Amino acid sequence: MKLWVTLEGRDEEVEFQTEGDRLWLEVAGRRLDADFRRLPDGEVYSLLVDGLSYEVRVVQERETVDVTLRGATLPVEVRHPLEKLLQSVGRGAGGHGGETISAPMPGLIVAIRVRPGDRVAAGASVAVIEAMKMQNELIARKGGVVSDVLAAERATVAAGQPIVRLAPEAP
Amino acid sequence: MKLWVTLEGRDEEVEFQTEGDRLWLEVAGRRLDADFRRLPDGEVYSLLVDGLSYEVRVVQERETVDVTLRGATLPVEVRHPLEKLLQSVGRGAGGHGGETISAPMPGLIVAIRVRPGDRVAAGASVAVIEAMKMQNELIARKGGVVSDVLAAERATVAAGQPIVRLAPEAP
Amino acid sequence: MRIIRTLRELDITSIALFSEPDRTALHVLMADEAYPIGPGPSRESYLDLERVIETAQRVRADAIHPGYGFFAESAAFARACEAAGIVFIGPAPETIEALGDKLAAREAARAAGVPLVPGTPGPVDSLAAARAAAKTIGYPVMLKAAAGGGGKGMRMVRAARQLDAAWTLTRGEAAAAFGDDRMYLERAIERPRHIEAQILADGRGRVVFLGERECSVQRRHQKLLEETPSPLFDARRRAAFGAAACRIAKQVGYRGAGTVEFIVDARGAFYFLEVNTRLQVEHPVTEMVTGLDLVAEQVRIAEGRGFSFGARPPAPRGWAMETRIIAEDPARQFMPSVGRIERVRFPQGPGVRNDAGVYRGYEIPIYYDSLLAKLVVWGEDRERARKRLARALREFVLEGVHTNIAFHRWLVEHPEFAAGRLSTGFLDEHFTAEALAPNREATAVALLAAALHAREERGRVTLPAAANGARRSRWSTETRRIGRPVR
Amino acid sequence: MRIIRTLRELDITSIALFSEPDRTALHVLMADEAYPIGPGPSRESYLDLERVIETAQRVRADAIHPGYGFFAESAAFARACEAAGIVFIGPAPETIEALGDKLAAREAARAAGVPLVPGTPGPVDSLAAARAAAKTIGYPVMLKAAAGGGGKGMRMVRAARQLDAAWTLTRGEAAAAFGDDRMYLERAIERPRHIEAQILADGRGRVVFLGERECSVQRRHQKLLEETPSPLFDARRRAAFGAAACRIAKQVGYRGAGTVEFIVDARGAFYFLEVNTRLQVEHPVTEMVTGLDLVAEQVRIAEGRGFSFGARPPAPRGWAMETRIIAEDPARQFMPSVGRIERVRFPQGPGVRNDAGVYRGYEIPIYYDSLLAKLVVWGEDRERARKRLARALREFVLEGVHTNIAFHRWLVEHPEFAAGRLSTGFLDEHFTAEALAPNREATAVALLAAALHAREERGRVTLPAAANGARRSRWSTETRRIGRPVR
Repeated sequence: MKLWVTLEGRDEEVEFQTEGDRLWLEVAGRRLDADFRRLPDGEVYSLLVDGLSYEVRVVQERETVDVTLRGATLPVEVRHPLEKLLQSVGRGAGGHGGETISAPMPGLIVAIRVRPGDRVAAGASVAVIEAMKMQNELIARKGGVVSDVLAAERATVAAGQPIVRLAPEAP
Repeated sequence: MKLWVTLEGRDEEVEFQTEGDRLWLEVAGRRLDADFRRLPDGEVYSLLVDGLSYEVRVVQERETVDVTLRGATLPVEVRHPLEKLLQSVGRGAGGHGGETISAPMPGLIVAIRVRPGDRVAAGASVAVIEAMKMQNELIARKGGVVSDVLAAERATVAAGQPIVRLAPEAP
Repeated sequence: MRIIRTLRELDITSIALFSEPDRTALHVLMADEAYPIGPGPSRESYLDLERVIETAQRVRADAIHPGYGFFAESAAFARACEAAGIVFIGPAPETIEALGDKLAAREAARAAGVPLVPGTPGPVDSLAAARAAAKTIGYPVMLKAAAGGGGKGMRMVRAARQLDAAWTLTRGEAAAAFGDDRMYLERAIERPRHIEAQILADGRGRVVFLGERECSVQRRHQKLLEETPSPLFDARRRAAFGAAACRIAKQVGYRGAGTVEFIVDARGAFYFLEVNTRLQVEHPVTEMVTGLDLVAEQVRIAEGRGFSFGARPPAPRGWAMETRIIAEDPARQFMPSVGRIERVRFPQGPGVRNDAGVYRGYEIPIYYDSLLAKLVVWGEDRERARKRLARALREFVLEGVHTNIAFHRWLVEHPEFAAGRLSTGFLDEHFTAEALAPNREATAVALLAAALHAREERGRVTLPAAANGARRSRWSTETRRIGRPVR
Repeated sequence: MRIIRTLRELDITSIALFSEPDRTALHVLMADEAYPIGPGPSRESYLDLERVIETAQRVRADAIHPGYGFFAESAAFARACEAAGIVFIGPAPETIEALGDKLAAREAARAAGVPLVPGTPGPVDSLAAARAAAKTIGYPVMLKAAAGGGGKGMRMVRAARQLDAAWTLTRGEAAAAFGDDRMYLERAIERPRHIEAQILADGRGRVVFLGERECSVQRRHQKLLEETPSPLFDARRRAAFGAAACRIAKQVGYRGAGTVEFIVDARGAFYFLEVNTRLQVEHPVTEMVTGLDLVAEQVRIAEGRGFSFGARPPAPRGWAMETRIIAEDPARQFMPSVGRIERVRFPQGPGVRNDAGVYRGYEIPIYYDSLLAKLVVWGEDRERARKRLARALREFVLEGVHTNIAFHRWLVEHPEFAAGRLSTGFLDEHFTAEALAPNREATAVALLAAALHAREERGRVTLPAAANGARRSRWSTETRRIGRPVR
């Protein structure tokens, strides 16, 4: 699996494989071999990277993943190569790219109405969020093809957190 | 609301009311006034009982509620007056009473097929439990009218934990 | 909490008063009894004098320990307690009043023969008078506008030849800024250190000195790390320092625990600043080396039972340091951080004391300060205490909000800190946000964790997420309007 | 963990070896490096000598600290380390071997002039000989079958007139039970106490005594609470005790930290039992009063650098107590409790050290012992230490499994414990499960909480629980057969 990560303003392509509890990662020509376990105490992993022991907490924030390691928090942006591509196309074509539908407020996702690959018309609802005891439909402005569903049902999301990404329909 | 509680082998009738964060309880002629808050740290309540501060953890075990208070755990049995009645009828009539359908193994309740008041035929399924990657139907042996649904969908249950109680159908 | 612990060891019932948002605070959970005194804002609860006293009377409190903040240095509160027949655990109201007035406090110090920063007694009215005064005080001097404050309207003058120009300049600035060009002079303390004396007075004339605390590492007058003893003092200097602090306390007839603060120059000369008539946040370092429980001593004194020790206090042993763990983000100008504590695992092992006010799931109220924990360590000597502190900071897990843990790690590993070369300008001199930039190893591990997380999350959301349930009325996300209520 | 903390303070890289179920144990999370050495059962991992040594060599370990268990007292392991060029942090293999043999250890004690429980050197062959021996030893005596053990085949004889009957009886029983009627005599120690000496030997002939630990409160030979100093000893007795322990260590050329165990009678007379050639679980009480880090001393000695202190060790200060927090249910015959730790909040504040091996969410492996935490407190004197321990136990939150916290609370509040009247029979004499029965107040609060919970739960489950999804094949719950796999 390939991913693009951005940390401290630098883009890196990361290639990784997992098998059970083991993970291999290649980044900037360096190869890391890790044993990982999710601890039952939250979104926390124990990593043994070539024998070195790390405990990291990983929290999804709006556009980034916040990684807390030894008392310091590093925001990392992670994208699929496809998204990366779409983003550069989008940039090149002056906003002609996809659409990201984000949570307008902190709340609970009570329904996701689409799945990846679905075609969505402009004005259609893609998800329902509940906050302060009210339910709200999240609407696609331009429409397109669902490239990513970024939140699960029953997930609590922060204001501005992306919920569904749409790619432009193929011409 | 009235409840029957059994602690250390002694039965007590408890009457209580709640209003927001306040709770009034009458037990054995004694009246307690408490302010309660559920702490975000598990199934834990902070109680201020007439000003005295207690922190209690409450966990549903098979037939009892385990209350942990200052490092000691007390098992308490709690029943509705109806159940209490049914139980004594059942005892009186030599097992002619209701039926309790319990979890045969620890697992996850993936479906509850009945709701209180439903009539259930002998041999019908009342719930589905998943354990060790297998799904199992929980079957009513004698049938009856659902008096209590004691577990929620997606709940993890222990072996022997009662899931559904049936009262005998009115003659 | 600190106080509840001691009261429990003394078999005294502890009663906490709390504001609405503090209902689930640790001191409410831990107290024997707890009673509400109003909503979040301090002035409607903790600083509502009448309500606090009325509640204390209603619940039949015998005494009140005012803690570190709020009414801890309020003469009016001490007086109200007295009037209500409740013991105030602290000095007499008159003492609090006298020491709360800076000028009166300076007067007391002068009368007790304790040095103040040398300077002109009042404004000087001519350049010639300024020259003479500067010569008496000794260069470098600070030229200060009488109306100035907060770092404005002052200039350091290193040598006599700079005085003329500085006089004209600073006076002009003062006239423009404050409409008042009166100037006075004070000796400039270069690389000043903040060192304070812990004293204990039994209220019957006995005053003892329990060692000094060096609190020089500060950010905007907020202490960050405190230690005892001070790496600057030798035995002779310490004795003189302690004697001076005790003289002030005797001068004002002090009772209870108190702190006398001094500014100290690089050679160890000390000058009186002020007296804090309460227990300080940093008192545990003194407890670590003396073995005393200062809250227990306060209670004994309030009960009229004097000190727990005989002729002299226990001799201090070893070295102690305290760091304040605060909800703030050192990478973003130490901006306060709010939120929920998602995970804690506090340091343990030999020589470590961690007094935390938070627990997992605790939501930090927006109303009060953001001190999460006090991490205190003890070691046989300064270097071993420092190493232990570094170890404990590495072990410290407190997640959900930003904290200054990584900052403290940087601080205790800094060679100048390790060498004990401290001053209140330590951070200005040595700290930049880049100091906390992740190293290559941390970066690689962060990427790995982020990629792993992305994989797990993707795995979850690409499962068929069925669209179940009936459609509800629509609202555009852009207008951010709120839909109909949930049943 | 205890060891990792010290190594980190010494800037030494810590490497943990772990078995499969310990992958998420705290020592693996906290170590600098960690490597697997096999599955759960100890003999396939922690006790697989070859694999441990091979792994240590592969990861280039310079030294191995064996901890408290497993190979800590294995001469074979110490020898294997030596052969692999790895430093074993402990005594020489020959010393471990010599002291592991009970008879050889007793011989060493005798040679060092250290008292053993007085008795006949071997079996006595007649009633007349028994009478003579009993007279020499002094009543009360224990009449013991040579082939007996585990409390069987022995009888206490309080006075000479009882000896004849006891001789006949016990001999008959022994013949019946063991087919061997040889008998010997030993002085009966009434209300025996278990007191041990912490020693430290630099391996170059210097041996120091770091104070005694009283470990009399036990349940089935499992220590539950330890303290230092012993409430039984005065200065003179302590000096004699320490000197005896040091003589044994010198006799065998001891190196490193060790514990000499004694049985002590109510008047303070002490008799050698055995030597533990490792650090004990209860070593922190010694650290609390001396300020020393015993693991750091072990490392120094292993490096050939001798003690951290000069001519004599630091004089002990104050009093320390340790309780072992164990996953067991005191209300049900101390049955071990397994499960997941659901909530923790450890005691803090002055004079408290809590070394826990668990964290929230941690699943206790079924393979190893059930020690969850060691709670250690320090106080200026015994009474203050005891009060502090009571306070810390009250503050201790550890939920999800049954623990002996409530038992320890009972123990430290017991008047006989408070008076320091201890013996290894303390629990038999004073403890009954009813001692932990909830009082009226706890009962009322438990009812209230249960009712509250029931209300919240009912509220949840009586909401319409829709029956969604297609039906699947049925299986009777009574046959307990397993249905088809989930997709």
